[in-house]
Amino acid sequence: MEPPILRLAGVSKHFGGVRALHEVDLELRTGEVVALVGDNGAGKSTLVKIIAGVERPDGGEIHVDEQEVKLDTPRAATGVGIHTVYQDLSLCDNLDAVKNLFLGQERTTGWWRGRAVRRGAMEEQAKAVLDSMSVRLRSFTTPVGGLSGGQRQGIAICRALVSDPRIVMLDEPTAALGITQRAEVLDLILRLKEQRRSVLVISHDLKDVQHVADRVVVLRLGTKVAEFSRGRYTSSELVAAITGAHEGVA
Amino acid sequence: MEPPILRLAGVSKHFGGVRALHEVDLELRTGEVVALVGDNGAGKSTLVKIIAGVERPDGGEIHVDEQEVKLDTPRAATGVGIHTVYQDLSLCDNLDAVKNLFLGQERTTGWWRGRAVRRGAMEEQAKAVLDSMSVRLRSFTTPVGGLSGGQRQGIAICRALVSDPRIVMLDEPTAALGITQRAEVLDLILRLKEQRRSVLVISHDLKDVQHVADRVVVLRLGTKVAEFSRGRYTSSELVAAITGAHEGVA
Amino acid sequence: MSVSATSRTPLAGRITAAFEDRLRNVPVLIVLGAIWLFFDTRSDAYLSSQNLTNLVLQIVTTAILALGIVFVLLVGEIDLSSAILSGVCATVVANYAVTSGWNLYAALAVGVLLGMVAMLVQALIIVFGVPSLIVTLGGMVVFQGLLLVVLPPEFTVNVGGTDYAKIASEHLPTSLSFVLAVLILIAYAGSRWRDIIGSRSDRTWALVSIGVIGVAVLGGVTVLTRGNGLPFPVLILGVMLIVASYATTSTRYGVHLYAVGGDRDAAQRAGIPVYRMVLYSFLILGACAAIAGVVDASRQLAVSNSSGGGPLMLNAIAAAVVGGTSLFGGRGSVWSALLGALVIGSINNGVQLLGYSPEVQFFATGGVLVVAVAMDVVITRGSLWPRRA
Amino acid sequence: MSVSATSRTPLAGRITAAFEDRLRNVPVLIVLGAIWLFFDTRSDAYLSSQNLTNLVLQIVTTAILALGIVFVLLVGEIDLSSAILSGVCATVVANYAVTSGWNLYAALAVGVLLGMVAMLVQALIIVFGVPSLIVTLGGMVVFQGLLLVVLPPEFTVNVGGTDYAKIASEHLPTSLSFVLAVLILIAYAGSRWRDIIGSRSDRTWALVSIGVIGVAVLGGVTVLTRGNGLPFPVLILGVMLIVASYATTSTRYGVHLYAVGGDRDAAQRAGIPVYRMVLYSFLILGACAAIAGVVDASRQLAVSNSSGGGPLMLNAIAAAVVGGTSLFGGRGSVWSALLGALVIGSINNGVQLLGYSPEVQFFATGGVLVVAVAMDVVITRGSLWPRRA
Amino acid sequence: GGSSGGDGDSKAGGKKLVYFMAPNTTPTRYIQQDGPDFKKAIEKLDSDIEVKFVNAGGSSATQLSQANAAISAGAKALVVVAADPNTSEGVLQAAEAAKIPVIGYENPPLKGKMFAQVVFDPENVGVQQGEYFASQVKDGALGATPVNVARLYGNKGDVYTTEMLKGQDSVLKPLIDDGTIKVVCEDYVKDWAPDNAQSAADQCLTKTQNKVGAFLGFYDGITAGVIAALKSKKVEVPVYGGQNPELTGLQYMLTGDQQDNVLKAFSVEAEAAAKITLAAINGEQPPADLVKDTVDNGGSQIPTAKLPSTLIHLEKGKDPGEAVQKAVDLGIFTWKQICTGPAASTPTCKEKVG
Ligand SMILES: Nc1ncnc2c1ncn2[C@@H]1O[C@H](COP(=O)(O)OP(=O)(O)OP(=O)(O)O)[C@@H](O)[C@H]1O
Ligand SMILES: Nc1ncnc2c1ncn2[C@@H]1O[C@H](COP(=O)(O)OP(=O)(O)OP(=O)(O)O)[C@@H](O)[C@H]1O
Ligand SMILES: [Mg+2]
Ligand SMILES: [Mg+2]
Repeated sequence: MEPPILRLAGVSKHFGGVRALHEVDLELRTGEVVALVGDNGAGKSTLVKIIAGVERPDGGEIHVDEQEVKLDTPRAATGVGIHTVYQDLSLCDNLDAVKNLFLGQERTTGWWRGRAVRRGAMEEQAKAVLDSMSVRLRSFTTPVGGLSGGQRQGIAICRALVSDPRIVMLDEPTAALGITQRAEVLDLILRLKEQRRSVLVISHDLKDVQHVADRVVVLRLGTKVAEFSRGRYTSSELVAAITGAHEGVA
Repeated sequence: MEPPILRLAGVSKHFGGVRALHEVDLELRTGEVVALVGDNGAGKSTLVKIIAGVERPDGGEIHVDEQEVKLDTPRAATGVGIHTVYQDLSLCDNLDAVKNLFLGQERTTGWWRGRAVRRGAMEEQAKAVLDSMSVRLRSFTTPVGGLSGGQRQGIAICRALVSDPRIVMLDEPTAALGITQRAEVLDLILRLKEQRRSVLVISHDLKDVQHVADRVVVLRLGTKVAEFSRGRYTSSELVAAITGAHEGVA
Repeated sequence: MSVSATSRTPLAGRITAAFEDRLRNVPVLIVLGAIWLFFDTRSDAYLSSQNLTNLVLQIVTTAILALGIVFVLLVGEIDLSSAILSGVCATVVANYAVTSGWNLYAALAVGVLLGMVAMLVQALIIVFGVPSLIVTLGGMVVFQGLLLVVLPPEFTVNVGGTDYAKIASEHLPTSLSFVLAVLILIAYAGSRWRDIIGSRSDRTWALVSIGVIGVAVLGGVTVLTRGNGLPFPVLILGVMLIVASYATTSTRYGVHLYAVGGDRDAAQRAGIPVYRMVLYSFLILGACAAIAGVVDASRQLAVSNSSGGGPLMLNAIAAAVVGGTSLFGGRGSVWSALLGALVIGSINNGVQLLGYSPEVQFFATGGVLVVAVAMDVVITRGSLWPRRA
Repeated sequence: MSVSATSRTPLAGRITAAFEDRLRNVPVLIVLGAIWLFFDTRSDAYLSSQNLTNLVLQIVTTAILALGIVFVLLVGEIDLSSAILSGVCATVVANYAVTSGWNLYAALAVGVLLGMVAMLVQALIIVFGVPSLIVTLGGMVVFQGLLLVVLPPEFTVNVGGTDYAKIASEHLPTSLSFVLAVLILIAYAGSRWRDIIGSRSDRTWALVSIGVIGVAVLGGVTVLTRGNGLPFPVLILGVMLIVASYATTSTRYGVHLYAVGGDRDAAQRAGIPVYRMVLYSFLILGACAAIAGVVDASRQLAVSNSSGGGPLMLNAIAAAVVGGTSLFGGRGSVWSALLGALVIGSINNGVQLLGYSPEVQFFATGGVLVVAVAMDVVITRGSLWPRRA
Repeated sequence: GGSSGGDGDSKAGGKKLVYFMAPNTTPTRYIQQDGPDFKKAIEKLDSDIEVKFVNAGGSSATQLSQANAAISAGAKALVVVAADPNTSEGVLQAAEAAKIPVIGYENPPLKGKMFAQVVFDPENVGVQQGEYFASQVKDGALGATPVNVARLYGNKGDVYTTEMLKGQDSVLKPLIDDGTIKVVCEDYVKDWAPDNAQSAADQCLTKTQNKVGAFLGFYDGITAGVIAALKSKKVEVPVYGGQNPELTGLQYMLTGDQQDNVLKAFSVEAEAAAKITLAAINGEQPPADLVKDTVDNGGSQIPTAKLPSTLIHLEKGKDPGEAVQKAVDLGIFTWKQICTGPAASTPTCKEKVG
């Protein structure tokens, strides 16, 4: 079997008195879609933030391509090809949609013009990308702080499309989306898989999870309590693992 | 027929060049659950904010108990018995869960002690209320800025339970919630209805909508395009109205 | 149950968390201790009872003004005008109490009222939508003019030998001071009574904190009453701090204050009268400015065109920030006014005591201030290095 | 299609929206016009070509410093040390250029380098985690000491009659000034060329803005060259503003600058080197401070221990804020430095011209400042009253 | 730390501590000249004395703190230049309570007891400036009367400003009243700062369309600002009213830009203060050869040493170096210091320093 592109071993994290993650192991292979599920406060977002370089784990190791890495900063994570769509979206409210979409990966001219941004090119690509996700904006120049919840989430997701990452992490990407957009996101995940990219997706919608995920990892109170492969579990097994209904059985 | 407790007539709202709402009419009766649906950016949240006194409409009238009212400020809206759970939650990130839960409606001693807050009583009630919604916090003293997305949404919803409103508006209340909590919210809506309170709920989950709503109002691009009563519509009719699939037919 | 028992977490993490929460003031205290130690090794006189009394009297004005500024910072505003305003109020009080021979309390009431009205006017403009930096900068300039207007033609009022001067020079007898200190401690212990008998909060924690505060209060009173008793300005500052502490931590007003500073929109949506809270903060600052001005004038025995000038304004703002209050609203405590003023005052006092040349004094004052706050930052976050970005 | 055609909206709404966006500077300009009109009715000399030249020369120092401060405010930091630093840099340049007889350009390079290094040190401490208010307050005190150290024993260097003095007194010949102005206009029109031929933006809008800016630039040059040509300091300020404007609005650096100020966490998560952006802002401020100091010294024909003191620091911060830059980061433009400095300078200039007594000068200066910004607020939000809360 | 701060003998190897308390760093003379001169003078008189310098940064509150700190540190005497004489009674009371003698210096504290004080009387400085200016007007050096005069005063409300103004006005008031002098602009210069003086001069020239016959200032910093304004406009107007002096003031006399200056010899004042301080420490009376006057400072009768200040001025047809030579003779600046900047190329300097 192909070695995992991303491997976590015994990752732990505390916030003051709260144990958010406890010795979590996780593997992600090329072209694989893994879903991370769990109750509210189970530690899913914390795990994503650790892989994204936003939070630093108290203990444990992260391996990318079988090499141990220190993902101290978001730049480090981007550097090894990890792109993240955060639950809180992490948009700059004072910038417009186009600037947010390309933030940190602007299309620019050469240094001799001071790396001027190529607004025209960016607007065109933005249009195409947003269209492909059915995100409809009425103006490209309003700061995104004034956009609707779904429009904001759409922009956050589309950021993954203008970069070329090996691993995409999506933290509840469909929470605020309308029905059309939601379908587009599921489609996007499958398209990413086809392109042999790896996807780690968090969702509370178990139907969606069963639809797209090759493997489902369940967290409860910061601990990994179960892992299911596609087709090898029933909905009720999944629910039981999440809620801890048959405590000690799973 | 009983007169509506809340009636909107011809409400419009523009943001700079964007027409967010155009001549929207809406009625809400005592003990009725109305769902507001529509695509991302359709103007649902804007409508809720206008009723909540956060945004001022450019035109149109708002009647409460058949009396025209000016809902200029959130206080004015609270004054006539409207409680709102916002899509962006509107929590104070620097305060802890208990303070957020009771913000603006603290339990206090008399003025002779300077309206000291009764922390003990508040903590007890907070525990009870959060339990009833299956919101699990690990600490009552962490600022809510450090809580998970679902925990934050749970707190925002529970705020409705410590007040005694006549009208409750919920803007995508289940977006970030886990399966258990999501069920609790649907249950909450039905409980509110039993208590003869009126509920205006926004959701992208059409199954939930069909389950709880007596009436469904559909917005598209700021205009009200359809209204359905319970049992008088099919899922596909609803989807068509939202997406504008048979433009001009609905 | 909503709150699950906290699992064991690494000790370092628990300490750091506490420093950010209920032990928020401890890092500043450690820094203060370091400053004292530093100067003590360089001058024998530094930690003498006489110099400590000096120090406390020197910082009272700054601390009272900083207390008012904390309220304004907590709602996310800023102020540049209060120092000059303090001079204006002190002058008006001197005019009435000394020149016109009014009853001192009546004159004081007029002064405090003037401070509050002046701040109210500014606060109304701020609430109207003009940034507070601009309003209070304009206010500062206007009050400089006002100071010249309210001063008599000889540009000074001498208050030496009058009742006015007694405000700073009177003492509370030593015995009474101790009675008062014990009463305060009993009240504090009483307010924590429920924590002690109940199980809601950590019982050891409550007892330890009562013990520590007891030692601090009684120790402080012992040192400060070495002379003739507790100096009046210290009493004024103490009472103001205790009232402010109660109001901000235990009342509805306090919750709303932090809410407005933390997220103004969210507070407004929760039905909190945001603008009124902003006005209250400026009114409190106005009263603090007047009191600070009067105490200062009574210490200097005169008012003049330089009253309220000099480094007072920046020192008061810096004191609030050094003590841990955020410039961006919603974070900090009223004790930061005292602690910050102590840090800044201790540095200035020490540097002056050593009698270096002006250059060296400047270097030492600026350098020690930055180093002190840097130490605070390191202790609070529990790590030497920030996240790299 | 993602962007649907905008439906017709009420005119008032469209104007307000424009004022918050691409016409952001128009309200300040209206206010400036009102101030000029006000003083013009009170003094014939006010709008004379001589006084306007005076005015512009008086504000150059403030504007250059404010420009640097805009960069620091945009990343959400603040600075109190740059005014004094400008005095230190000016002194060092004077030492080398006048006392030691170095080549002026070499001395200038050393001065600018010193400004940048001094700011870099402070910025590193800020990035380490100490609030910028404290670091730069400490820096201000340290630089006061440094100024005493770098000054010669006489504490003053007179630069009158040297090359140094020419920086402020030289003029660009009138003909060359106009050539330059036209070149700038052509470059500007060229940068909007795509808007004019394409349909992406409003074509009328592009043409109108070119027209308005053309009239403003040529008119300004006409007025300012009435004497012997365009004063050098104006040229320096102009070039700095144009470069800064290009950098902040059209380059990747500019996008990142606003991102860091708008939401530091989000910017960091997008892979922007946040700390490096903060350092850049302070480096720019350091260079601006050095240039401002040199221009000021060359205008005053001397450096002394009062260089960089007085109201310069607060005026520069106020200029940035009056011009529309937010104290909380992420909002504002480099032009606010010029416009704000003009507003403040016009008030001070007018008040002095009228020859009132100091009290009245104080009242007028403070009052007009607040009224001016209040007018700006009202025009920008398109309504007299704020939301009540 | 020690338990009692009153006994400072244990400190500094048993040396007797004297604090020289400067008001701020503008004007420069206190840290630049008076302080060091005082130290030199008193240490020559008694090598057992250690002088420490503090600087109040312009704030009376700071100065009071410094006085308290000095007392804690065991000072034997305080030499005080008041940060603001009006609000320095606190310093005097603190010293009195600790039984430590205070010697007022140049801009001394008011309304309280002091051992003695040394001053160049500011009112007298004003009179000297006024008299010379009046003589120039009467001699017709400023052209036909009425002469248009622009007056720039010090910081409004300062004791020094009030006193100097009293002096200048005592001479000029009659001339103003009889129309010989027409005051076309007058303004107080905030904080005595050159840049404020410069913009005040700018505005005056604009207002009068350069029709100013003469500028009369209060101090060298103010005249320097005026001269900068004149140079930037390439307008030539005689400038009077220098005082102190600052280096720039003497340089501008050499270049002919400034007409006069009132010299206050720092070393003389410092030496006098040193002698008086020594007497105070030793428990003696103030030396009678120096302290001849008594001045009521509003709270007490203070034995006062009034030192003579000297007015120097340019004269038509004479080398300005002759006037400036007096400043050099008094040890205020050396020719090497003066002959820098714009003065370096004057004939006088070419002659003096080659
Ligand atoms: N910065 C923080 N400070 C304190 N506690 C935190 C912080 N971040 C997370 N936590 C706590 O860690 C736990 C895990 O949070 P996390 O956000 O990872 O949950 P989650 O699984 O993403 O939940 P949700 O489904 O609600 O998004 C929660 O109990 C939360 O309160
Ligand atoms: N403050 C604002 N400034 C500018 N435009 C705004 C502002 N608020 C809303 N809009 C615009 O108004 C339209 C309606 O927004 P609204 O938030 O009401 O949508 P919504 O129906 O709630 O969508 P969602 O399902 O995504 O939450 C959107 O096009 C949005 O961009
Ligand atoms: Mg989460
Ligand atoms: Mg919405």
